[in-house]
Amino acid sequence: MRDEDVIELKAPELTAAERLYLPQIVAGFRTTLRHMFLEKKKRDENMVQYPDAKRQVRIDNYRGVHRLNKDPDGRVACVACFMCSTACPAHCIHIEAGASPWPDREKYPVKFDIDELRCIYCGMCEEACPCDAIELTPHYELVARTRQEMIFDKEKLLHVFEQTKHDKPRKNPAVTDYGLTGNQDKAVARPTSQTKV
Amino acid sequence: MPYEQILMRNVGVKNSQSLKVYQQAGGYASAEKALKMSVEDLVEFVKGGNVRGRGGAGFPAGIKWGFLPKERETTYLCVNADESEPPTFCNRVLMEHDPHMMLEGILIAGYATRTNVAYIYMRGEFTEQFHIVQKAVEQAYEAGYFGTNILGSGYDLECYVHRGAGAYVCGEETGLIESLEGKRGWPRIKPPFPAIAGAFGKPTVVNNVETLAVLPHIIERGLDWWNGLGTANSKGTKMYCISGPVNRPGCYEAPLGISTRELIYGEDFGQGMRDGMKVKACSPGGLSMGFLRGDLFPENPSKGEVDLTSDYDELDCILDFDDVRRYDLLGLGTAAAVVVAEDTDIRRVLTNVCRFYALESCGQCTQCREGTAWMYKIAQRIEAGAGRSFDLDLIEEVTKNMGMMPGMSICGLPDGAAWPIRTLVQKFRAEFEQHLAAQAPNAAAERIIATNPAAYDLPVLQGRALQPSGGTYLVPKD
Amino acid sequence: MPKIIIDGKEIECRDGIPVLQAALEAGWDVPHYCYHPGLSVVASCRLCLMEQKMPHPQTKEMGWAPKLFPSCQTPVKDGMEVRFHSESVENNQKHVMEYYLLNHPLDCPVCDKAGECSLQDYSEKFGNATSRMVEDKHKNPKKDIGPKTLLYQDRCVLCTRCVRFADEIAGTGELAVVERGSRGEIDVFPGEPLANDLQGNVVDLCPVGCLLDKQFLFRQRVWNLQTVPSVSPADSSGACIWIDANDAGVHRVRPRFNERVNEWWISDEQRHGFEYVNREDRLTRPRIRENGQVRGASWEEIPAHLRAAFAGDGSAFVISPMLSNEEAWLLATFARQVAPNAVLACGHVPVEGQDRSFPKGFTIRAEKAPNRGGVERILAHFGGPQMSFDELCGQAADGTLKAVYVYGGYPAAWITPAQAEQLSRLDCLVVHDLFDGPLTERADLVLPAAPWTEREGSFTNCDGLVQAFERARPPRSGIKAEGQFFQELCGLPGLFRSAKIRTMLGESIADLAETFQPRKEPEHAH
Amino acid sequence: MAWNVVDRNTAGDLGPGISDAVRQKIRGFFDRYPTRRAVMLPALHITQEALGYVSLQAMRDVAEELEVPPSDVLDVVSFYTHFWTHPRGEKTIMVCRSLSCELLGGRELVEALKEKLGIGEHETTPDGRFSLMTEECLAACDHAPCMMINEKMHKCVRLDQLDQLLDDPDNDRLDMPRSDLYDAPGGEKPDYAALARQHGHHDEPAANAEDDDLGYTSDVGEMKDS
Repeated sequence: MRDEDVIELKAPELTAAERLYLPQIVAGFRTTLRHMFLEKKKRDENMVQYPDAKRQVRIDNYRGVHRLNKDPDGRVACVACFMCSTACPAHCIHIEAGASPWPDREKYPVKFDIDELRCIYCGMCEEACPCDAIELTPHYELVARTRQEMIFDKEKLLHVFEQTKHDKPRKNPAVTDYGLTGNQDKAVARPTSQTKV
Repeated sequence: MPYEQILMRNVGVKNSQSLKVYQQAGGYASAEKALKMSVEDLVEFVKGGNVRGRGGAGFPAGIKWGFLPKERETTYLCVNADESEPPTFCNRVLMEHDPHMMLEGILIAGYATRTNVAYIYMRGEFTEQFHIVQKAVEQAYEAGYFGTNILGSGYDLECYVHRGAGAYVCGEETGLIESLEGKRGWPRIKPPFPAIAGAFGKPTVVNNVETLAVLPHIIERGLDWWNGLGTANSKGTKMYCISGPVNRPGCYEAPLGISTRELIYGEDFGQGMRDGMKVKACSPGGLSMGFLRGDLFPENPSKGEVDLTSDYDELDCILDFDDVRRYDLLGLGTAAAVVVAEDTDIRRVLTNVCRFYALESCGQCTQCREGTAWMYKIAQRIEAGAGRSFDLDLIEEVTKNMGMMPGMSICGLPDGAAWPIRTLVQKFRAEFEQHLAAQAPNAAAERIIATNPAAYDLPVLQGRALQPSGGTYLVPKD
Repeated sequence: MPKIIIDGKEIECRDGIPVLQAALEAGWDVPHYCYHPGLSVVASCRLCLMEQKMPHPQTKEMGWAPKLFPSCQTPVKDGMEVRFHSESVENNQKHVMEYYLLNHPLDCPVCDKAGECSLQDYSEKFGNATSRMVEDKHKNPKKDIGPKTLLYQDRCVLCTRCVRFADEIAGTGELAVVERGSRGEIDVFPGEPLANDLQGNVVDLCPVGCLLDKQFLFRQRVWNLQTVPSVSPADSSGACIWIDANDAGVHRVRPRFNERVNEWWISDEQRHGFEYVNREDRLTRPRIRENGQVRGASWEEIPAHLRAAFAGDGSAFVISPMLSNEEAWLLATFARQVAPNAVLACGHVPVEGQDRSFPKGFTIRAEKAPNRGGVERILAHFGGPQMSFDELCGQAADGTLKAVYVYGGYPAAWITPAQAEQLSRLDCLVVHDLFDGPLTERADLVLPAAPWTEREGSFTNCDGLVQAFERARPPRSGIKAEGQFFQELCGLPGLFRSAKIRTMLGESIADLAETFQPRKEPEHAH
Repeated sequence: MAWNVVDRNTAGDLGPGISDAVRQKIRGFFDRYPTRRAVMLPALHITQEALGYVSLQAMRDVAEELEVPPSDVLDVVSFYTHFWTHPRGEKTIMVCRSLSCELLGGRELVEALKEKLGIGEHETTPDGRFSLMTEECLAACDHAPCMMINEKMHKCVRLDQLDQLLDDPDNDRLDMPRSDLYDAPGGEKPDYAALARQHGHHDEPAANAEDDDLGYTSDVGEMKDS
């Protein structure tokens, strides 16, 4: 760091009136107070009687609980590339990879855990996923009795997909070079010596 | 015949392959003469004749011999009879009709280079020729032209025929040496040059069949005769080949310096095109040298001046070692011309040329291995009616990177691939563009999606299928 | 030392090396695939091309030659001037990188090489983001080419490093290029798999993810690993290695350049033989036998116990060749402190067959312990009664010895039942080892040991070369690393630091004080 | 491993090996060259003459004779186009497809042959009589289009002569003194028809016979699945 980068700040000298802090308190509460006393109509419109009523969320980009998508054959679409766990700022994704049991893919997640309590729902995992296997759903009601219950494993995350796929259908990713992850022509992803060139 | 047939004097003579016929025409007299000379005198003599190699590169044979280290124990002579350059067949004619001329040349060259073992590396496709040459070698052994103490001179030379098995790249001298050593024919990096460390790590000379066949005649008739033939820098006679839809395809001997037009239309040569067609394109020196525009194009009004920027007839190109370069050709090559008639689709020519190099690339250097196969794929797509105008730019750019200058790769194959492909695309661009304009709209995009769905995601295809993309890496030189 | 000018900057370089090597050593990042200093030069990748100043053929004026030269094939010559940053050089790099990506699958997400792949790095630095090829890519099958290695032909860039390695270094020649041109592939002869004892090196040599190690396959992404320099304990050669580890354990061992021992290579047992450090059944807490009952003990009570047990006559210490110089010295110091007449014995030295040498000089040692030389040197320094381990067992059986401290630390079961039986007759048997075995069952005190990945120190190899290794992982919970424990036994304060102990040790044994540092070698597109 | 991996640890059927006479003949070439390895191409030619193709076992045998690893023989066999790694028919038709021949009908000739024989490149007819392959240039451009049947060159082949040519029993007979230097010893000859019937690659459709097929440089591709 160079000297010119350093900015020295001096505490401002306050007058007696300022030291009362009353105007600041009023200014700080202005929005709250305005809603309390003035904008009743607007308040009624915006208020939702949760949990009897629920707020509409935008399904496309609301970031609620995660799900692990399945490919058309019902297998987990994840290829265990660790991109999500690498991108995750909260370090809440734990993956163990293994050799896949299917002939057209080589790698798949043996273990895939997300600690929903550590998660900050930033959506970076979804951005990072090269095969659109991990997605955040619009479901935000997420409760459990123990911390352990809040660590979602692969089965649970796949189950979330089953539950939410009608609300938010899975995106259909393009053919990738690392195995089938969507509705593609299998010949493309399953090279043999015959389909060379 | 206005041109004296020297190398081909026995072609057409009955039993011309036999030692008897060859000897009747004065055969092996030069070898006897040469064996009486000292080695140094012989090398100097051949240097004086400026015999430029007939294999394609045109490197003077005498100078090549001069690179051999003075102190050497073993030397090998490899005869390059791996004539794989389409459409070349002059070595085949020589070996088929007059194998002893080559053998005499081997004896002279072997003596001049103090070689004791000579290998004739003959391509695998030569089957009949193999039997002829092998019989001739056996006859020569019997007559004492090979073996120990040849003609009482105290000089020993063993000569073996080694058969290849089908690889164009084995015609490159170091590829040939690798193949001779029993490996895949991957050309070697140079230095060391074969003259220093060639076959089996020993000094080696690699000479073309025709180059060797010339030697007996120079010794017989002398340097003045030889230097009196041909043009300033290109001495002697050459076996020209012409093939394609001409009236009289074949191999004809003439002094260096005839024009392409003469080769196609001359009475002694091709005798014009079949059915009076016009020439669209002509590759005058073997495929690798590049293409000339034919007389389908308008005649150049300023005769003698070469204007490569306009679409003029280029058949005036003189076939010697220098003039070809003015017409943007790589070199004289093997002086084997192939003529493309006016009714041939130029896209088909491009595909054929690209396929040849894609298939024959040895796969060692990256740009040759990947570039040739890539261009073949592009050429196929263009031929199938799914080209983009950008493809032409792309081919041009790739060829420039592959073979813009010699030395970008281990051997000359990518240069040889770049030249015909680039000259085709450059000189016949108008025709390619006509085809592109005639093809179905969006054909390119459909074809690409059909063959490679994975490519659909590429930015080039997303709404910009027919536009150039990516741009060029090569900054145009001013 | 010749001086050459690269990109206008004069550098001094070693004699007889190629320009590429000189540039890499001077800090230039020149892309290259086929070149490797340990292998012959083939100059086929055409990525390291450079411009060179040459005299003009006619005017003899020095100028940049129009053609490019492969820098891997051009030896340095005093006064030569080359450049890697020019239009034509960069053009060539861009084009060649594009060729490489034409048929290379973009399966980086599942490729184990991702993160340390030079194709990725070079593409980013020298290449272009998009491919202009829209046709189908070549597809090739994956091949199981050996018991330990997989070949993903799709990803191959045909640099032929692996083929040259098998021919030149291993001398077995299992690998070959088959077919030609763009259909070229690396392959083995069917039924003749890649199974020589150095084959793991082809995985390191491969600049892309074509050759993969089955042991490391899918195990970790490399960016999650921490790399630590170490020395292999698998044999007495002292091969330098890198240990790649993270919280989940040790995952991989790779060779570290060392011009005096292993150059760029390690053997397969050095590479793959680390798996025991991750075993779940390792000993993790001290155990003590009191009145016939075994109970867990705390580390705090052990020193006093040992002092009491070994104070008398007839005590002996077995110092294993698996221990570092520092640890051996501390243990011997402690032995002399508590019992000046105690027997010091070098532990069991496992030997398998004969030393095996490969064509270019790489040797696999028969002696499968890293530090016999160092331990013997230290024992010689301390003097006093000494005997071999076999003799010690014999004396234990006939009652001459009363208390014996045995340090094991071997990766596998090492003691014969007969020896264990002999040692079990002692009054006090202390066993410091990694795993339960015949000896720990009979021991009065069992101490859990830490493998070399969890310790630091130095080994003295079979040629007397002292080399330091660092700690890759903290000792497993419950274990006190040997250095720290022995230091406390000796009554030295503070935390164990091998360098500090090495200095102290050097005051009495000078030749063990200096460790050998191999030359720093640039990354060769590993 | 569940996903698709070609296993190279085991070999499967290696095919026939070479006879002692062939070994003897190969050894006869040793004193022509300073190294044994240089005998590779002659050895493979002789082996192919004797067996009809170069089997995996033959590659191992040749490797043993030349004192090289078998992978080096595989390397060489796959590099050159003339060596077959699976059995072929009695007569191998080699059609030129370089520019001169193509301009005068070489492409049509290949298509006609494929149709007539009902096979693709590097395949054999069910009766084991013919195998088909293409070659880049046969150096007979003055007689385009040309093709070879075994060793015999047929020049200026016209499509209407094709039937007659294929039916001619002497279509591969050379009218010249042959040298047996590269022949199998003692006229050793495989039972081509039986071999081809057994292993002929006629029943499968041409693998990826699209126009973007580079053609095989050798037929190692087929070996991959064996």
